[in-house]
Amino acid sequence: ACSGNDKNDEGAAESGGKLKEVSFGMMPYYDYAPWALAENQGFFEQEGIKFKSTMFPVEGNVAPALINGSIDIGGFGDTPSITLASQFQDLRMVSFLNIFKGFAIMANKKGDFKTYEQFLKESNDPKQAAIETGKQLKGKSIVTTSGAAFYMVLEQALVNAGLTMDDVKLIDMEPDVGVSAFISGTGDFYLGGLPQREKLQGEGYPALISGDEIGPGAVMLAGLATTKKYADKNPETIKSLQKVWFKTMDYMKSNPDEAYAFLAKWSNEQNGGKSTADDAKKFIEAYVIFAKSPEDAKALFYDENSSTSWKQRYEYLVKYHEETDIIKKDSVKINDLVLAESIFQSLQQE
Amino acid sequence: MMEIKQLSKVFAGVSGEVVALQNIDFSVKQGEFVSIVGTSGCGKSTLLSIVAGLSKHTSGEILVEGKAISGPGSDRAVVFQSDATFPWLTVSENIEYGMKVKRMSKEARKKKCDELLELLELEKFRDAYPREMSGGMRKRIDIGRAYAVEPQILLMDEPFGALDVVTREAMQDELLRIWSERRKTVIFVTHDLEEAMFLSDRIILLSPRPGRIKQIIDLPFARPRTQQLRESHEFYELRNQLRKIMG
Amino acid sequence: MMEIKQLSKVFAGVSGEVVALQNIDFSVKQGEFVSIVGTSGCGKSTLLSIVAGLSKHTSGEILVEGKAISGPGSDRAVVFQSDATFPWLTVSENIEYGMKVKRMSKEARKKKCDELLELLELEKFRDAYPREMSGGMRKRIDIGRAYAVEPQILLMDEPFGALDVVTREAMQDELLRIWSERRKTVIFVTHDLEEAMFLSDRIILLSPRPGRIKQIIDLPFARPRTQQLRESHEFYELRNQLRKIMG
Amino acid sequence: MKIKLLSYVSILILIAVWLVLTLGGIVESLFLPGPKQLYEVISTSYADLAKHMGYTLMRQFTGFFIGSALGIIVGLMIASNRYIQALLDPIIEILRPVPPLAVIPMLILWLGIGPVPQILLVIFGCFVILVVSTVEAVKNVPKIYVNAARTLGAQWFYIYRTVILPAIVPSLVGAIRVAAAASFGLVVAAEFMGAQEGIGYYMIIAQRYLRTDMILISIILISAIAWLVDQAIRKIEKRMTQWSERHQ
Amino acid sequence: MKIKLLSYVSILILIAVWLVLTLGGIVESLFLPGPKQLYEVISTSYADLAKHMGYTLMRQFTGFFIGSALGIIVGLMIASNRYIQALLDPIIEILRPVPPLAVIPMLILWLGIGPVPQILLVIFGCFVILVVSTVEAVKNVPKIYVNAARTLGAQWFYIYRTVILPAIVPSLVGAIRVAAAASFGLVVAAEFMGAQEGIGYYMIIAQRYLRTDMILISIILISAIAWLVDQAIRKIEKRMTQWSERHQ
Ligand SMILES: Nc1ncnc2c1ncn2[C@@H]1O[C@H](COP(=O)(O)OP(=O)(O)OP(=O)(O)O)[C@@H](O)[C@H]1O
Ligand SMILES: Nc1ncnc2c1ncn2[C@@H]1O[C@H](COP(=O)(O)OP(=O)(O)OP(=O)(O)O)[C@@H](O)[C@H]1O
Ligand SMILES: [Mg+2]
Ligand SMILES: [Mg+2]
Repeated sequence: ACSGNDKNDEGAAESGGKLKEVSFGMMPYYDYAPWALAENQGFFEQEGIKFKSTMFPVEGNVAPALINGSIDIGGFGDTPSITLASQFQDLRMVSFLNIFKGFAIMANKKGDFKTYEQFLKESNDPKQAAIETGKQLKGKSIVTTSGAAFYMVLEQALVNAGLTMDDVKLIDMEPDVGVSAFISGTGDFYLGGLPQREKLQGEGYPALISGDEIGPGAVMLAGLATTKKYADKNPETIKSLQKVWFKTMDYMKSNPDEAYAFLAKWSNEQNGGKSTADDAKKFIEAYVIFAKSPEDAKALFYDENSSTSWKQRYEYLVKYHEETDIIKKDSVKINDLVLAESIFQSLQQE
Repeated sequence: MMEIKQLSKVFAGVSGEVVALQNIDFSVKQGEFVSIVGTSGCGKSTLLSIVAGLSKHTSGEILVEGKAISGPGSDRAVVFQSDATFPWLTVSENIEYGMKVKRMSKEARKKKCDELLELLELEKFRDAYPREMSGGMRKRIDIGRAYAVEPQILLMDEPFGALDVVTREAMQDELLRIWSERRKTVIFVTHDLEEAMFLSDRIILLSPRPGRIKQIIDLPFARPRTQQLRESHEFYELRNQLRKIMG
Repeated sequence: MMEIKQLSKVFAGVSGEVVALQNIDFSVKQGEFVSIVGTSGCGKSTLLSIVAGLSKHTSGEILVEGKAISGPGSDRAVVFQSDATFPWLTVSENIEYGMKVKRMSKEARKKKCDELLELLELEKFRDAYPREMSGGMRKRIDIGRAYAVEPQILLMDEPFGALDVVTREAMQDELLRIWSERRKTVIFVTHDLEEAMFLSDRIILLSPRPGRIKQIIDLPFARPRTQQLRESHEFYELRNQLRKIMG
Repeated sequence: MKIKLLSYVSILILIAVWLVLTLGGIVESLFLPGPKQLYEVISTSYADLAKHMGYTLMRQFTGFFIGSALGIIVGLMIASNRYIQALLDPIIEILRPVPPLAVIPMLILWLGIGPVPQILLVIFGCFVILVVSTVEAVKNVPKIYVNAARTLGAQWFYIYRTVILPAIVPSLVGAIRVAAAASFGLVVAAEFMGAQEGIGYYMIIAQRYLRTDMILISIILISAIAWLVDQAIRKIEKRMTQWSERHQ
Repeated sequence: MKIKLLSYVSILILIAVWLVLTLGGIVESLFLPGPKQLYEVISTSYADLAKHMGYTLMRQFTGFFIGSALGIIVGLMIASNRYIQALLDPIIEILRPVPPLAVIPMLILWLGIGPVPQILLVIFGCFVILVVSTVEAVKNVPKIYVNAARTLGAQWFYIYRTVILPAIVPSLVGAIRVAAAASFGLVVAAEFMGAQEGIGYYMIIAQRYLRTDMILISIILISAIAWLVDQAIRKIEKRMTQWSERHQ
């Protein structure tokens, strides 16, 4: 059961001139939409890749599918990659492509509180506003999902305000059911994924504070993960994927109308929504930061001084998870887990 | 008084229509003992089940005390041809079933049940389940259960068919004793001519498919009837005569 | 040749132990016609079911051709006391069941089945299901099914009990005809003394609880036996005599 | 015919209550979508829905048939032989109560995504329902039929085929109807295992965005199809149990 | 006794295979956790597990009992009267195949979290199994018993209590055993509905971190308890069907 995708031997594929098939696990969200755009534009073929997407509506299923070999590469966030790596030592993060900042703590409609924006208006000090906003969480109950990618947002919000998890009452459930519970009156605040945030906003629930407003700890680095075996055997493919990504970013920059129209259409196909190109554009600008070029990526992730440097973030996350006993001490070695930087460097050298 | 008028019953079976009863016409007086005799499959059980209110007839009328039968009731208790003891009840519970329905007191029930168990020679098996009983014993439970409710009309479908001659004669005598004491109506299906002759006031002879009344015989024998009657020449003569009529 | 030696059977029922059979000892010769007679509950069916190989005896021995019985087999076909027709098969399928087991050809089966249906007067119902049959008709299906396999030993548990006198006498005559043609062994349980006397070479009389052999009667009547025998004085005498022995 | 009418009445009442609640503005459409919302979903994505439903039904039918057949066969085997029973019963008893949801991540780990583990889950669910029901149904077959067959020379395999199997059909109807209904629940659960299509997939997406209108449509669709399946089972059953007193 | 031994053998083989696969290093512990991993989980969190299990069992038992009882009662009602049947049957037929997973978000929307919707889900699941099985079982009761009771003057309610009910017990054993096993699956699904404790909650957390060791422990625990429940049902059944030929 645990065999990888041996059939995709890299050398054979490239020398034969045939396209190399890559089975790619993704989720039906905007942050993955560029891959669909790339496929639509034929960028994969240009890099010798036959792209086969596998859509996962449930995050939890990507990991087992990757381990099992059902997919070669999957979209992954930073926190899940660490919790999984403690179980599955052969997990490899092979690139970082975007930063997700769109998570937000949502507030009950009838609650007595002020949003970050209101505080900001009063004090004009972002830092202070974040602290004041965070303080309101004390003693409140929050519906969220421990261990999810967005969970660190809450952690950071509390840290900012000098609080700990013990100061709040956690109602821990899957984001989908959580949002239902929240609407039906459970909890004072809600923290979940983006679809849930949108839904709540649509229903008139205010966002208390969002990830980027809280600070650098409250955003998520996202990229691609694969297994050690695949990474060892297919370094070229992994590089090609990054090339495809940057090519897509270029395309989006030069043809924004077509690009966003496509993204909106794709998203609607996935979830039966009715967004327009404009919605897609707004959404992406508000919630995600794409690494638009190799330089961009370097500045965001691989520059030690960046506030979103992967190294800093992974060290912090590993420490946090070790301290909270979610992973065993020393079960995750970030230099084994994350190959992204060395791959990125070799890509730069080409 | 029960009147059956131009009664017919047609079954729409898988293998085509079967006329089980055709233009049956007779009446039974209150307190009368009537036997229905006929060859296998001539419609005896069908007729009884219509009288019991368990089957609907296809045409004709059936009136009890001037009123059409609307369904079954404890005024017409039935001893079925096939095994009908409740397997989940013990022997005594089976016998008490109808009495419980009638909300008789526990003591009254117990008393009656004991009487019947003795009569049926099942005292030793009062707490046994039917599956531990022999075929004849189960039949006797059925009989006891019907006796227990003391119905206005007792309908019996070959009740003694599974019994050996000794038990059978004892049961016949008992039936006659009970009947003469209480003078309720009995309609008795049997395939045994002698039995019918010994027990009844009248015999209704059915002809097979379609089941029609072939003959109604009034029995000339005086009551009480004893073992002697069975051995009499008169009895023997009539038996042979009827046997010939049957075919 | 079948030998039964010191056979006993004890049931451990819910209401205590019941000694159904005690020290039964007799043998049946090849081709013999033996009847077992006794009051209800004396152990007739139990004995038959042990011979059939369906129940285990508690002690003693039972040998067929010198070998202990290890289980049931088509050499000993049974007509059960209670209804045993397969309700999911039509009349003709029921009758053909045992022949199918024996892998008889379709034509042979059909031929035999037609014969039997005629014999049993069920031709018109060949494609009907048992639930559409009367009690006596179902019994006849059972009989036909057992006849069809032409067993070495035919075991019949009150087979004609549910039949009217006409059908019954016809069936008795047929049984004797078939038996005398093929000369297979028949063990015949009945509660009807006359029937036993008319049919058998020997009658084994059982006494009730515990079931013991009370008497074994060799019948002096010559074969072939006809209606005249039934009406003879000799027959009548013996019947009354046996009746007295039974109690 | 009056009775048939009555059965429409109860559905009509259900629909009427729904209409009053939604069109009357008594509940918000998020909590209970009204006809307008449903119509919108249908009109925009009927093709999609049909496609998803097609995939789901394929899995559901395959799983239901294989699982039920296997359950009956293994149930007969267990009931037929005390040694087979001793060997298989404990394993089945251990596996039987395993919650399908709990094994989903395990199944993906072992078998990957794709239709195989999904159909397996449905097979398993129907299998355990029928295996138990078959074993119990066999116990309830009147001994006299088996005895009759034995004295006619039938061997155990033949008896199972010609006596036990037809005799248990009426008792299995309930189990088969339960399994058919359960198979819809199972296929939805199974499609949570990385299906790329199917009504379960459609529902997860709907849950993700709390699109109660899409959820309700899916539920209605499944109910309708399950109802048709149930009617078909009843029809077949009626033909197969013609010999019994069930339908009189 | 040899047979009893055999039934241990099959479990021992299962355990042996597991030990060889895990201790022999043939499969990674992530795919199939070995005894060491399980021991670790148990030794560190047995108190937690016991607590979770307690909550789960409370819900499972409550739901199972109420659901089964309700199913039998409603099943009897439907079987007893063609009007009741015409009224209730369509509604039950519509609800029966609704996938539990699909209604979870709706149920939470309507009822919030807390034990009520969770127990309701278990009740519903057991209810639909027993309602169908009861209706079918009643159809299979030999008519002669009902007829006998009717001619003894019994009215329908009395007949249902004293004839139909005891007569269907043997046929319901299978359905009750199926419902008991299903109730474990249902309670886990139900605890996915925002329970803050219970083995379902424990499993969700385990799934999130792909802690197959925790998942396996939960599965083993549930299997073990379900097995005990099944044994209890068999014991009770044996006492209640003493009168039948089932156990001979
Ligand atoms: N449910 C049924 N469907 C179709 N035909 C039936 C049904 N019940 C009885 N019959 C037919 O009606 C006729 C009369 O049957 P009935 O049971 O009344 O006979 P009977 O006189 O009681 O016979 P027996 O002495 O053998 O019991 C038979 O020919 C039988 O085939
Ligand atoms: N399964 C059983 N469990 C306990 N006792 C039984 C069982 N079967 C039969 N018996 C008892 O054994 C005795 C003999 O029963 P059997 O059926 O052999 O009688 P029978 O001679 O065939 O009677 P009948 O003429 O009434 O059929 C009876 O007293 C009965 O109570
Ligand atoms: Mg009859
Ligand atoms: Mg007997």
